Amino acid sequence: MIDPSWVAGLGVIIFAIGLWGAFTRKNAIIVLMCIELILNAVNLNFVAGAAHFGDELGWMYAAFAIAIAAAEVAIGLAIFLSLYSKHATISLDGLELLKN
Amino acid sequence: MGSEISVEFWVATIPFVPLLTFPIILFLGQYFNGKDWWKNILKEGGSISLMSMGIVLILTSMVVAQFIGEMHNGQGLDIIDWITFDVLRSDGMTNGVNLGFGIYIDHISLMLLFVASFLCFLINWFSIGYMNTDKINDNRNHRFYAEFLIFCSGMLGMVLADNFLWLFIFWEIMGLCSYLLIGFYYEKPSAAAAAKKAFLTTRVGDVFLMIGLIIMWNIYGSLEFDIIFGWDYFTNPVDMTLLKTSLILMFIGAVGKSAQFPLHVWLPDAMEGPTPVSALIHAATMVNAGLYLVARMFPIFIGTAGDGLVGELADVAIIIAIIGGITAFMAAGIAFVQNDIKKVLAYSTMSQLAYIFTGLGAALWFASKGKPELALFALGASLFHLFNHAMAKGMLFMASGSVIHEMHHAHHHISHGEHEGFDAQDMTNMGGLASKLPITSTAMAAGSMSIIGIPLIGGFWSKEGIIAKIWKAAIYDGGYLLFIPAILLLISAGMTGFYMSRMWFMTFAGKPKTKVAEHVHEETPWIKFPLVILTFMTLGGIVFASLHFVSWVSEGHAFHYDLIHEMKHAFLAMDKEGVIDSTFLILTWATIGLSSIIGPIIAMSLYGGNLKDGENAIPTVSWLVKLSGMVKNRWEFDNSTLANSGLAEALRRRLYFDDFYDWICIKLIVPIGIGAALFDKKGVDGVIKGIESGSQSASTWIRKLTTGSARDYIMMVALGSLIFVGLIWGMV
Amino acid sequence: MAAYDVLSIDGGLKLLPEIVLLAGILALFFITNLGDAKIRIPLTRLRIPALLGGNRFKWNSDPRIPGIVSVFTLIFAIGMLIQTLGDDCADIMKGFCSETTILTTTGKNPVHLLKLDSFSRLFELMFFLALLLVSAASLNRLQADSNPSNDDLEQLLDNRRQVDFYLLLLISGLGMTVVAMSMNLFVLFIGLELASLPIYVLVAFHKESKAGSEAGVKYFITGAISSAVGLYGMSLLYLWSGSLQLTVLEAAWASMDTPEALPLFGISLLLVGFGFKISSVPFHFVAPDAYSGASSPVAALLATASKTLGFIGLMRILMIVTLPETGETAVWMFAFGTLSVVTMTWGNLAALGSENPKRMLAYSSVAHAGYMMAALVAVAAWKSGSYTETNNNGLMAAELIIGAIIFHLFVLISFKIGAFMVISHLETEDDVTDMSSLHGLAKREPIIATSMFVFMLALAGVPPLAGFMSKFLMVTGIVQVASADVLVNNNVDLIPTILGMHWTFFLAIAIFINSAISLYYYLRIGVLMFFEESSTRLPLPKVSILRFVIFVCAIGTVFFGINSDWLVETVTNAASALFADS
Amino acid sequence: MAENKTKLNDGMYVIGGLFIAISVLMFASPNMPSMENDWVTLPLIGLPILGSLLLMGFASAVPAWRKESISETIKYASLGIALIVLIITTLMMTDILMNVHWANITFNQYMYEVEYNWINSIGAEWHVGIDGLSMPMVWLTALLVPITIITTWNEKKPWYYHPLLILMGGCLIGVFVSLDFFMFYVFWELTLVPMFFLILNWGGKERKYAAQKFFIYTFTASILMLLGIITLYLLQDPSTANASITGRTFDMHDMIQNAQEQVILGNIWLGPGVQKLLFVLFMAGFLVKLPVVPFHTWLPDAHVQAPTGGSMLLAGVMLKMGAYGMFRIPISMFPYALVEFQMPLMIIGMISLFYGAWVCLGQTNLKRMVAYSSVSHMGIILLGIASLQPLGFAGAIFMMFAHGLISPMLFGVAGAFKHHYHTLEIGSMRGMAKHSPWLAGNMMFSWMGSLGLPLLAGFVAEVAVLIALWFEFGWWVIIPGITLAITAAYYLWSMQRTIFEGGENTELPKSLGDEKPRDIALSENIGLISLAILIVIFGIFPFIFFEMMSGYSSELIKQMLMDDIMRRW
Repeated sequence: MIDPSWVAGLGVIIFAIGLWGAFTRKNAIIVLMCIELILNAVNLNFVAGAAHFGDELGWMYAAFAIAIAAAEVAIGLAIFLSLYSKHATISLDGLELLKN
Repeated sequence: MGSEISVEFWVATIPFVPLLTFPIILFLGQYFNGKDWWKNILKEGGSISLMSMGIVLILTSMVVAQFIGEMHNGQGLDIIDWITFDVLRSDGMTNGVNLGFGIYIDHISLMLLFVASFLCFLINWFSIGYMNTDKINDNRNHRFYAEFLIFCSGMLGMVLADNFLWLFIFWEIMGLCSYLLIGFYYEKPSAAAAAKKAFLTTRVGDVFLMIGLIIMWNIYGSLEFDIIFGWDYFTNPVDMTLLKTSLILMFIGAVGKSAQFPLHVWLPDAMEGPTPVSALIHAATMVNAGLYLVARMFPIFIGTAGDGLVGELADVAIIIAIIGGITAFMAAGIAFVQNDIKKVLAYSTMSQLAYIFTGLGAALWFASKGKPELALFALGASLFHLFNHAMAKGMLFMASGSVIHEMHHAHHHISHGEHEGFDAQDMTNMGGLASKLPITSTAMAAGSMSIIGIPLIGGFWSKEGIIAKIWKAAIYDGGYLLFIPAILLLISAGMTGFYMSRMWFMTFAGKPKTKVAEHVHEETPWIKFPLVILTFMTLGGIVFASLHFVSWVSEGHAFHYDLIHEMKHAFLAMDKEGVIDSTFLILTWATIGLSSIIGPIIAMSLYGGNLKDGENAIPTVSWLVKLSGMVKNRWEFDNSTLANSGLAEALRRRLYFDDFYDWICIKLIVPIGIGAALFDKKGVDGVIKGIESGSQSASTWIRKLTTGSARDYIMMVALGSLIFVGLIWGMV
Repeated sequence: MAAYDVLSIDGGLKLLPEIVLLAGILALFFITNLGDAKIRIPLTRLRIPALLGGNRFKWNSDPRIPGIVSVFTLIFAIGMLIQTLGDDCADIMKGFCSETTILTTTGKNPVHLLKLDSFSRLFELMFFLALLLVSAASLNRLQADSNPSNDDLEQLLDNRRQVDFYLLLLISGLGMTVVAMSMNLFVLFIGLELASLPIYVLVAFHKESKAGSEAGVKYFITGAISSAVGLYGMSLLYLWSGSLQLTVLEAAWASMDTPEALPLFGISLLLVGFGFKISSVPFHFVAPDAYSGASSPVAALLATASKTLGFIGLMRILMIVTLPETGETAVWMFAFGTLSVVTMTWGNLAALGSENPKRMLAYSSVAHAGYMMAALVAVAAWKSGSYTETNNNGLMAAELIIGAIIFHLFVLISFKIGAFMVISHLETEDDVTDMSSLHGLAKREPIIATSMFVFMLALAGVPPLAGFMSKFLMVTGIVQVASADVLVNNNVDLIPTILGMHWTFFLAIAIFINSAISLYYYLRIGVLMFFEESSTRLPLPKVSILRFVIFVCAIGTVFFGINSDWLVETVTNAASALFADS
Repeated sequence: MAENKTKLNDGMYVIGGLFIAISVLMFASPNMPSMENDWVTLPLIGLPILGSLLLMGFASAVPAWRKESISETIKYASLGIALIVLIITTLMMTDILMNVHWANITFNQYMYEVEYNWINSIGAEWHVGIDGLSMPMVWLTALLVPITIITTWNEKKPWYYHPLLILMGGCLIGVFVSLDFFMFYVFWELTLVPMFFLILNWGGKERKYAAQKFFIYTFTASILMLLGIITLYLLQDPSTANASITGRTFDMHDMIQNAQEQVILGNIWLGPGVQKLLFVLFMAGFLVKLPVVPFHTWLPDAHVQAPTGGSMLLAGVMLKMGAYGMFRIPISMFPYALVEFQMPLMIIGMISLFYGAWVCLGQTNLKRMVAYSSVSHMGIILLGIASLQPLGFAGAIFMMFAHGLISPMLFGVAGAFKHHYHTLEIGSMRGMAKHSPWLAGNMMFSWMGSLGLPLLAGFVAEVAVLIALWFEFGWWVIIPGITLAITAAYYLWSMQRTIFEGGENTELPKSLGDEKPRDIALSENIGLISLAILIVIFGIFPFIFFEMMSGYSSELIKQMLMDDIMRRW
């Protein structure tokens, strides 16, 4: 069995990649994917924790986290769609109607 | 706290009679202005006011009649506890101290009470003639009478008050009325300016007076005459330096009110007011307030010296005397060159008041040196001079008013209403009026003689006494500094002889200098009566003198008639034992020679002259006119060199005092005010405005950070995570 | 295995309000589809053919029907909420005093996932009230179709969009109740997501305008990242302690002698998630954009209910988990103290020059978050200071402070929603993009303008309005903590006395200085309404329900200022319940 | 002039007549109606506040085109309410003056005291009472409101204006009677709201700026006071006797009593440093309200922009709230700190007095000048306090009252000038005495009152303070002395440039345009002259109130301050 700390370490890397990607990328969908990366890092942690502590709830947390991620993606894509229908773009850069 | 003999309560009602009358006149006048009955029957308030003053005069006469007998002590009566309070000192709380109002009657206040109510009545009478016949006064005479009445109540109240605080309160009320009445012709810029000047100058003095009072209150724990005069300096020692300071500060107040050097500048300008105002306020009554105040200090000097503190307060006396001497000399000098008849009288007033101050200075000097006999005599002489001067100067102003009034009418008559560029007060426009204004000229002659001190006439007796006492103080008591006022006073006596004569001769003698002067008639009703009465009062100085007015007014001795003694004393400098003091004999005759002979003769030679052919003056003055004509023919000389000299110019510019004060106001005080206002706006408020604009720009800047870009927001979230981590780690 | 078996539900009847809410969601779905041959799946264009029926009835295609259903559902839920209190409470005015655990695992370590007590009940009430006001206010507001140019009668009578809107509202409400009740961090998080996801949609609901969709995207992206970061922090905590149960975490935290990296990182990142919810600096940037892009009722929801969610989370974490032993210093105290001052100052300064009323309200909302954060810091100071004894009612200073925060969150519902409702009312006429919409409102609508002014003064904290009471209570709490030692120290001079105060005293001063700054822009609104001239003097369109909501808010604002006795007791009870959880 | 007089309706005469009749009856009847009921203070606050809210609500419900028709009704209703309050207050005052010895209600002893639980949970009470300090202020407020209403009878939009005035009056009375910190603070801030609207809606050109500045500035200061209140509240010992959740109350009465007990024991209540801190916090609020230099700049702006009625109440009563607060709280509770801060207080007072007077001299705007003169006069109050003498305290309290009569008249006159000549520039015209004799007379009277002419109310206070000042600070008294002269200078200078002159070529302000200059209307005159009469009455008979003020001050010093003062000596 892999030491849960390796899993958690992988989680840190994925989290960092996700966070980095989230504020460096312009494309909303890629940003959404980066968010998914962060959530996956979370999942890794939960799984690692569950395995380490033998806690059943940990598995459940992971499962719920996946569900949340899915819901988030669904909603996100819907919102991006409405953005696209008005702005004809899903780049995050052009959105400066509301500021100051 | 009152003395054992209680004064009748109704004495206190005297000031309230006019005080209650004035609103009636004011409101009636405001609503019924222009109505016939208001104009003709009530004389635009004059009748009401006269009635009120009549009541005052009757009441005063009753008071005087009651108290005129032997009265060595003042009698006080507390009426109200005006404000009551406690005082915390290092030895605990003193309860129930109060500043109250009450009345205090002694010979001094009786004398001034009489002078005030008598002159108020007469001048009110005069005003009905003078004010109501002048078109320029239409629709505003009710104001005149109302303010006049407030003034009267102020004066009467001041004389009756039983403590320094209420003295000060009524003093200020008088100041207000003076202000209002000087500014009576408010549309004239010069009148408005003069009113302001008068109020401000006296206010400067009043501030010092008030501080003096505060210090005095701190010394005695009270301002009541009863307490202060009866103070026992043995058992309750006081800080003499503080007391001295307080007295000097109070004297500065008196200087302001009585127009003494260096706060004298307001009085000549105050002549902008109607002539009755000048007569009453700026000659006969209000300006005496300062003298009254100084006279009220007298018991303090007596008391300190009596309790062993001899000479402690002598400095104050010296200051008072020197200020008096300087003013007497300076004012007389300036009076030389004045052509405005009222201005001459104003400077004369200043000069004569200065005499009284010097006399009071001598009195205080003797008092502090522990010589109450001499002190009382000097005090008596000063107060007697006050009395004589009030009567004479009141009359002189009324007479000058008569002249001006008639000149004005004549001018109207001739020029049919055009009055540009004609000054009815300018003596160079007059001349030869003796034949046209018989009563006025007689009255003016009597008044002038009284002021000059022509032997036997009113002012002579008192002025002689003052000069003798100040010299006595200077010679015998080591007050070498007192030589300054002594010498100045002697010279001023001669100068008085000159300028008063100059005024009379320029006005009444010689040929008429303008066409207007030829058409003058003495026809206005109501004007003559007061002149006649006061002429007799002035000439009656000899009666008062021989009744020992001096010892009555200073000590409260009953009158006793002894003319011969007085004559000997006055002319031969003989004391009670019949010993003649040769120094004072010389001094007396030097004074008489200067004031009654040399001064008038020079004036006659310059300004005298016979009347126009075929015109005759009333016999009472015709000899004077003829004498002047004689003198002029013989000794006329050309004074143009002197008249055009720098000194004369300086005198015409009033020795630059006004210029100096104007400079201070315009170049110093106003710029500071404007600077302060600017500083407040830019500096103090600028900080607030700066905070406001600063936060506005901070707001703009900070809102720019909300760029609108989602990626920036995300980065901020990431950054925020780091901040959180950092701060929390940092904490650990 | 028994380990995986069941979650047991106790006292299910206590969940009646939630059940009512669920029933409402279902009702929304069914009622609007009654009589239709094609049943529409909400939030989609999908229509499933049913065998029965033909066209919908006229009454249930009325655009107002979903709103009415929602309003009645919420009223009913509130009624149920009060009903379920009745058993244990002798005096309802004394507050919500019952305590029941609802959801418990039956595993080897039975843990309570959901709990009902004064704390959660009060918050549920608050959420229901906020949702009720928002629902009522939205009744007449929504356009029937995303494309207003299509004025076909059938389109006009359609209520699909409304169904979506209210459905999202109610679902979000369900999530909120979960947050209020949860005793487990993860459950709390699920509740939070359940509440937030519909709100993301609601923000973007205004999709016919460019601003609406832009705001939706920004808000979603930022929100999703923040909550993901928060969730990651939570997972770190899980890695550290092996449980996300609050009580377990608390015990673990208390037993931690030296600071460890894992929990500290976890807590920090978790705070990011909640920080976004309460719009604290630097996670607040999107708030003004979201508020101004969303419709006013949604913005009102963001400013009240959404912020409340964040604060529930913060209170759970900070007050239960990480509150140190007496005499020690909480790790987050300094960070939070700094951020609170920065937040309130930033919010106020930014609002100062803001020209868009909604953005101004958003920034003001940021500032208010700062005030409440400062109050939270004071609790930490309370723990670290010596002043921990209770006073006569057994109440701790901490309870007063937490009570004050709850009080503030409660009364925010009246005046913050009220303010947004006024703007909402203005929007019935035209879009509100700058202050000029408010010009001369007093001449057009004196009562509305007066109400708005009341809301503004309440936001500024002018007595005797509710906003003053809340700020007053917060500062009282802070000062109580800060001044604890001052009598003991007994310094002689002024400066040592001030410095002898706990530094949280300066938080109180900061709150006051910021109140003064904030007054500037709140008053400006009053000036605009009462002073400036508007181009028209016609009154606004009559929308009676909106007016009614505004009046209710105004009355609440005044009422809770003047007669706050009941509310103060209630919130302090709730705060006691919070601490009792630990 | 006749055509310029406003026609006053019969209603005015009816109300006036009724008022006079009741007053006469009240004073004449041997058995004066005794105000037995302690709740009598409630209508003083409640009636104006509720009445004005009702009136304004009614007015807002009336459509704009019909508002003119209800304006008379609302004016009379407002005046009626104000007069009812005045009558009740006067009855209370005569009751106290006639039936109660002042010693019984001096320091920390109150009449008409009511305690009623309000916000029980935090210990805030409806606690009101009247003592020698508040009675004059309450009466002054009750008096000024009807006078203000009458003076500004013809203001625009009367349906909101006059109700706002009585609302203001109600809030102000609330400040003066409250004995509970919470209530005190609530009313304290409430007074800002009506004044804000008065300035904002009826003010001059810069009213927007002025109203906001006024509100923010004073609010900022008073939240420091709130911080003080909270700190003081929390430093009380919690007691189970109190039902509040913190175990404490906001009761001023109790706190003063606590402080007093400590003073008797020879202790410093709450310790020296804390007293200083609390003193500073409270004073910050009160000094800005007073105001003193350099925190005074809100005042000129507010005054210049405020409508006549607004500035009358602002100067007449609102400024006095600061001084009142000082006496009620810091002086009564923190004797040690007061004695410690005596010198700074004196210096601040001196600066306000002196600097204010100089700034007056440089003003060209009439209202601005009068406003700065208020700053200057408020310095006298501070000096009276700093003197730590019973006389100084009494003088300061009397100054509150006297200035409360004089400054409304000053602003009433300035407002009338603005109203009839459309300008406030000093020196923009000459010869007002000719065109508007009543206005000129009132102006001159009020200015004379302000410059401290004897026998007018202000003089008493000035003399009292100066005497007390000498006790404590000796020669410092020169500065107030010089200020008196400067005060005279700026007033007289302005008088010369406004009322006087203008003989042959009359100069009128350009703002007048083609209008003929008018005199003031009858209603304005009634208001101003009644103020003038009061100024004279209290100038000649100051003991009507001075006795109670003096009693209050003495007791205050005896019971609280004496030990500290002695210790310092």
